[in-house]
Amino acid sequence: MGGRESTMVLLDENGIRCDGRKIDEPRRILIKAGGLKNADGSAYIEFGENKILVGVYGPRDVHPKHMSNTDTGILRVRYHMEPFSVGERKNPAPSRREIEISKVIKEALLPAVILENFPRTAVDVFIEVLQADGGTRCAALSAASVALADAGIPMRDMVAACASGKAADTIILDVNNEEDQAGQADMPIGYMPTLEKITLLQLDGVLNPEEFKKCVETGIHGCEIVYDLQKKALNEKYFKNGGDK
Amino acid sequence: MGGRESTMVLLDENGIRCDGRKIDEPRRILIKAGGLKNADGSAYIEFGENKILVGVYGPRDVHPKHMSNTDTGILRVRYHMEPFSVGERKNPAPSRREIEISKVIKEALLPAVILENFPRTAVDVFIEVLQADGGTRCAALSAASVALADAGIPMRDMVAACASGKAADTIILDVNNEEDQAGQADMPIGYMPTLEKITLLQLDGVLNPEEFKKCVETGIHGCEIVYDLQKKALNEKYFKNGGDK
Amino acid sequence: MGGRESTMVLLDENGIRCDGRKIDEPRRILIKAGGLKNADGSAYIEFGENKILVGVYGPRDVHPKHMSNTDTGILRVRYHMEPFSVGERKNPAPSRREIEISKVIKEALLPAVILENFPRTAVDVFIEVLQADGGTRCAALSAASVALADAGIPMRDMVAACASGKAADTIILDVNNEEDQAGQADMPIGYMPTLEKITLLQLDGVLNPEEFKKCVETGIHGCEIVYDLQKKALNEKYFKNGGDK
Amino acid sequence: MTQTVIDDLKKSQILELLEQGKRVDGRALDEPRRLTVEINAIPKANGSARVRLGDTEAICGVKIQPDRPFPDMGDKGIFICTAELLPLSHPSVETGPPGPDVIELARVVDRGVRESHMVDVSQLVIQENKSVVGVFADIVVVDYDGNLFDACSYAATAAILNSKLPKWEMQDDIPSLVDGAETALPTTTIPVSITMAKIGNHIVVDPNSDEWASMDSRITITTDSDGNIVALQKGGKDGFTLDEIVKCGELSVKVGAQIRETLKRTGEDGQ
Amino acid sequence: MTQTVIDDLKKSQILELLEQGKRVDGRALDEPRRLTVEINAIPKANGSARVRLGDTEAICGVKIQPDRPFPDMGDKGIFICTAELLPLSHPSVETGPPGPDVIELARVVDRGVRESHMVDVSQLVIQENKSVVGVFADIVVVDYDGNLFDACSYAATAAILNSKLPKWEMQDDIPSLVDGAETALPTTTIPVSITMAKIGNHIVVDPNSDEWASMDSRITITTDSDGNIVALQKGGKDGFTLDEIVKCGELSVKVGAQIRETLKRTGEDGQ
Amino acid sequence: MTQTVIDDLKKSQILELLEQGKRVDGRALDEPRRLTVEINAIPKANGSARVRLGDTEAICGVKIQPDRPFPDMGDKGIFICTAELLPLSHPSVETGPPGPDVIELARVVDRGVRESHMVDVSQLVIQENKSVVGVFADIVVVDYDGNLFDACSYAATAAILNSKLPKWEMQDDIPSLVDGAETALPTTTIPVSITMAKIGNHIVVDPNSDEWASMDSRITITTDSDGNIVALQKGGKDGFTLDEIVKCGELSVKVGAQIRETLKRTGEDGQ
Repeated sequence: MGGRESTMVLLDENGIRCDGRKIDEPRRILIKAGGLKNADGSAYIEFGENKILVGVYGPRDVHPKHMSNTDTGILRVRYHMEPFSVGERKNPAPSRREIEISKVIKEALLPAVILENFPRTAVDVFIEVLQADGGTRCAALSAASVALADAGIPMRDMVAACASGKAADTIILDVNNEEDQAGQADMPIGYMPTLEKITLLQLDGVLNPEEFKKCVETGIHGCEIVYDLQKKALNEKYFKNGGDK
Repeated sequence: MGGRESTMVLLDENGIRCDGRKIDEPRRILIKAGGLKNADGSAYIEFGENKILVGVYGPRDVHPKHMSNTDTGILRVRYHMEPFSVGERKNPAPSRREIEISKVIKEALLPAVILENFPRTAVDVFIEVLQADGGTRCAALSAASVALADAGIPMRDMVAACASGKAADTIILDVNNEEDQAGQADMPIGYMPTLEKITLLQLDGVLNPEEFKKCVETGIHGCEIVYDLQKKALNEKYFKNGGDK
Repeated sequence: MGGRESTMVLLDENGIRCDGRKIDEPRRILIKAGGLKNADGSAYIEFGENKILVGVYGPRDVHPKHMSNTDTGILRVRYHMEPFSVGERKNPAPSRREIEISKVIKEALLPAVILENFPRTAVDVFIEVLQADGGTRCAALSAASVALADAGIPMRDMVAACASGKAADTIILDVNNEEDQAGQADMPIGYMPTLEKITLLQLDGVLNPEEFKKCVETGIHGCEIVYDLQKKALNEKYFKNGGDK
Repeated sequence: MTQTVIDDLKKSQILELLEQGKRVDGRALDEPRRLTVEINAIPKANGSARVRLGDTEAICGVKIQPDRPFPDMGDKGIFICTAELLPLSHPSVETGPPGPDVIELARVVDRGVRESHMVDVSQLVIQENKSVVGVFADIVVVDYDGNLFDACSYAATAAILNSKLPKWEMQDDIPSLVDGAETALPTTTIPVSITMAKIGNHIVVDPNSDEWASMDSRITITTDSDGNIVALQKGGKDGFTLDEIVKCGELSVKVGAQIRETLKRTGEDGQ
Repeated sequence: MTQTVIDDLKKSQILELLEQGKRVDGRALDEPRRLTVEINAIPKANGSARVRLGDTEAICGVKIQPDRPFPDMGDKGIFICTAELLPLSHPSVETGPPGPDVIELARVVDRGVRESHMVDVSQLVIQENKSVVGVFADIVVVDYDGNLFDACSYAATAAILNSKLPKWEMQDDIPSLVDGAETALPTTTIPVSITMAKIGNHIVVDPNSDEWASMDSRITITTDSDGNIVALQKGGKDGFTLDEIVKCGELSVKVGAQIRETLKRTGEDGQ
Repeated sequence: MTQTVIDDLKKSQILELLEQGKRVDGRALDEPRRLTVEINAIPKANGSARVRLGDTEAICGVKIQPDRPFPDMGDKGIFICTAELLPLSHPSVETGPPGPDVIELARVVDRGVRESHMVDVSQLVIQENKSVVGVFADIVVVDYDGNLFDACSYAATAAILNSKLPKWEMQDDIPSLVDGAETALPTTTIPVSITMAKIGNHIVVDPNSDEWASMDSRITITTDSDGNIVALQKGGKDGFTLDEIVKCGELSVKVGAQIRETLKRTGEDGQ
């Protein structure tokens, strides 16, 4: 939470949020499987004003070799923001924030991907944030799952992700940028709906134990909405359009 | 072109330039083959106020090995400016400009050097700009050719280099620092006079198509002047002085 | 010498220094062998207000392998200051000063350690300056010797270290931070008392030849005091307490 | 690090014990290791603490100095917390720039303290928009036996609780130190992070290095003095069920309260 | 990259076709690939374009913000153009600091736009010597099929043509945004770069990735709206004759005019 | 570098000769190699010198420009000396950031000049606390035959002795160059560093590259014009006895006086 005081009304008397949504309503979500020519798998997501492109390569040889694992394939994730993706132009060097998010997303995907049959190889997930608007890590994780599926990587389940949070003393779904800046809590969640497992969970903000539980439940609800859209995107590419990549 | 307006008269009514030269006259050029004790080959050039030292090592083993090529020798070039070589002290870290010029000079030398008989090895060309005065890349390229010859690297031809350009609406030979800053175009050219091949060509500035052609021709003329001095320098070392290195 | 003028009285009429010491009196010294659980050997020193922790690993395999030596073990030393160890918070990146001191301490330890029987391996000495107060390199070197002995590395002798210097036109022992800043000379000395060999010697300041000799002798005297405390520390760990690590 | 045969054996043994409700070092599943705190270990710093959690040891030194405010944050001081794994702390630690693990460590510790609003940055303004006080809590790990998150967090919290705030006044547009006007660094709460590992289906509090190497996933939850949850970070290669998360939340409040008592006592001793 | 057996075979095939005046993808030698431009692909940027040249795809986002002028350049705004090859664009792209190829790419694209004086930096002064407007055109390549020079250049040009310039006024010595006072970013010309590869003795316009891997040398020539040549860069391991250079100059004017029409249309649509 | 068989043979030969009081190149043990100094080798710099010590060659260029003073040092100008080993100087030199050897070289040369107070920084103030003159003596090594410490030190000293100091005056709070008001850079003494190698039990002055590769330890001692010792650095894998140190001190005064004469002459010629 940025801790900036704000005069913005985050929730009006009718339970309507600053961007017109209800408290349990996610922003507009568009997911597309495929799209890139060279990548083995790819996906594009628009999640509110977030625009994120993900490309997947692998399983492929690892260089340098000593970073490979003789027992299993490894997953590598890079989360990267374009200089023009944020309000003030971002310095092109990778920030500590980007390195941490890369790791958190990797560990959110690890429970889903099955790499045991690909020893000595790596699957590389490259996440490119073209435009950021609060909640990039969830949008990125959701798109990464679709891109991994598009690349034909075997998976136990897909990871769907959505943030919940607290603003105006209310637990809300899918925190937007204003709510993240001026609100009371932001909790990104990654979830495998079929396996019922939370694979990404972070929290910045202040929640009492009841709010905490409600916040996790609200986020899971959002993940289930996203999950349907992920499946629809893959469906559209592989079945509606006859399966051409 | 720096785009700085200037009150300097670049060309007077008699066709004389700000440093007293005629439009098709290069600056004072001094080339010396050899000079360094440890390097396998070396050369020193003074081109106007430019002072550049070049040392060549190789063909020699490549470290790390995976950068070598099993089919042919490789050429590596480093163009580097000393902190004291320019007006304001240069930061010692390699600039993007130096990295680009290194690449451009490498690709200007590649058509000349014959490395096919030296697989798995590298020839290293180290260019040190001791004093810069406009046109360093051409002076450096000319000296590098001599240093390569001095090192006994087989070559199809030598690459001679000189810039042409435009100032006061006139195509001129060998743009100096003032003309580069205040002039209208700068076109460095590298040329193999015997093989009649242009191996380096860049342009910053504005030229119409006729001026463009004239500019290239003017530059080639300059290269031919430099070529004679390159041969003279090698001659002096290897024949006049009895061939001792 | 920082060259800062100072109104501080470095030596009063009774030959007493700004911190109450006599001219040939070192600061309070506390040395402890061992202390760290994971390190193969360790030591802790308090030397005046300096607080330094040293951990030793090895002999152990060297990565990358090409840095190892097939004839002998190698010694690697890293001298590192914590951000909170100095007056103004230190930037965490290693400074050129730290790199130089690492090298100087390494070369001060090399005459003492016997690595010939451990080809292809490295002994790593990690020096952590927790609090600095002038004379860290001497304190660090003294502690490193004890940590090496604690790790069971064979040694010809231990290196003891202490600085001498000049302040108020007098040769003094164990220059403190104020005397280093405002004084006339600082001469860190590392010495193997049994082998009578000086293994570290530096000087910043101005000494005439007689002062120079006296300064070295004074420093050696300090090293002998430190040497006794080093042996006492090892004694305490290995004999008084029954030899448990 | 690749799982070795030894690690696999160790994990089997740890799991087997956990099935019987036991841990390798005899602790209860919700029992943290012994915590010892030495305050003012670095007297020249504005505050400091040397913390031992079992055999994991971390030192935090707090430096307080005038700084420029961040843009648009001219009415607030600066608080920054860093963490570094010193190479003497474990044979596998390499020198050089920090890797993702250490970057995550530093950021999680920083967020835990920051999100609790422990340091009252609104009281750290020398002149609005011009000069503020910067509080830098730098942590180094000197011995490793698992669970760095909590050891570093406790080191930072203890050091902050015992920090003295110098006073500066603007003079000729430059912040100038006012001698003898030191006060306690203003704090509002005591954040406590509790890290739990999931090994098989078991949740253990404060995993030691063997448990750390054997865990499937982990979660670090920070609570404040009011029993609120203020920060959380999940990690590791597996996930948690909703029930497990709720249980971890409860554990973090309960165990956190015990740890908070220990940390609070150092503050009272120190001041 | 080392030439592989496959590459050698491909090159033979490409050369054989060229001897018959044909290209692998059926284009005429002086025919660029299909260019599609999506403007305002990044609505939060001040200008943006997503460009597809054949199967090479690049996105440019323009950020416009107050900045300090360069020393001795207090009467001019700042224009900087960067280019980055994203690792998802091709399996061979590595993360990490840019290598010489990418540095050359960025500098050549930057010079093409800069030397044409497309962006009128003299109109980008907020207060002389104190505060100016900085225009940053950052380009990322998301899919690779050869000829990045032109794809990146078109992305930058299209994004600039469609950029809105906010207005700032000095207030208390700080540039302050004036709401609702946006205008089009002032431009003077439309630079177009044309890259040509020499394969054997043949010159082809807009080489795709197979042609790129097979070429002996290349040349990138940028022309402005008046048909002047404003920037040029030769590359590759072979040279050009004078006649070839002159021919490339002519091609760059001719083909550049076609491309300019496409780019100009995006500007008119966008504004 | 690993000692090779050739190096071992060379060392035996060098030692054998030393037992007879001789050196490989015929010099006496306390005899430095021939020193030649070309001043103003870089006319556009404010001062410069190209120095050859035997076959070791170094160039120093001095740049003098306005700078901000260091904090708390507002009444003094800045003097910084750097050294770089160019890759053309020896086949083993690698490009990239400097290693510990080169960092030590630069720092030892810098300290030698700095501790002698050669450059009178108190005369390099444009406006106290605001603007001072920075003197940057950057040294590059272009040919290597051992003993870089002394070659670099002599290059710096000769360049400084022959440097011209421009004059600046504050105008509108910015230092502005006063044309035609150049003076000699104010210096107070001529520091001379003498490097000695210990090979076996023999001390030799100014070791060449073969002696450098064979030495057990080394010492660099800098003296000033008054015969004082002002800086010292021991290096290498062995130690010195007290007697050896005292002897090295005496040698540094004696041989230093000879070298000082040579350097002084360049100053007189130059000015």
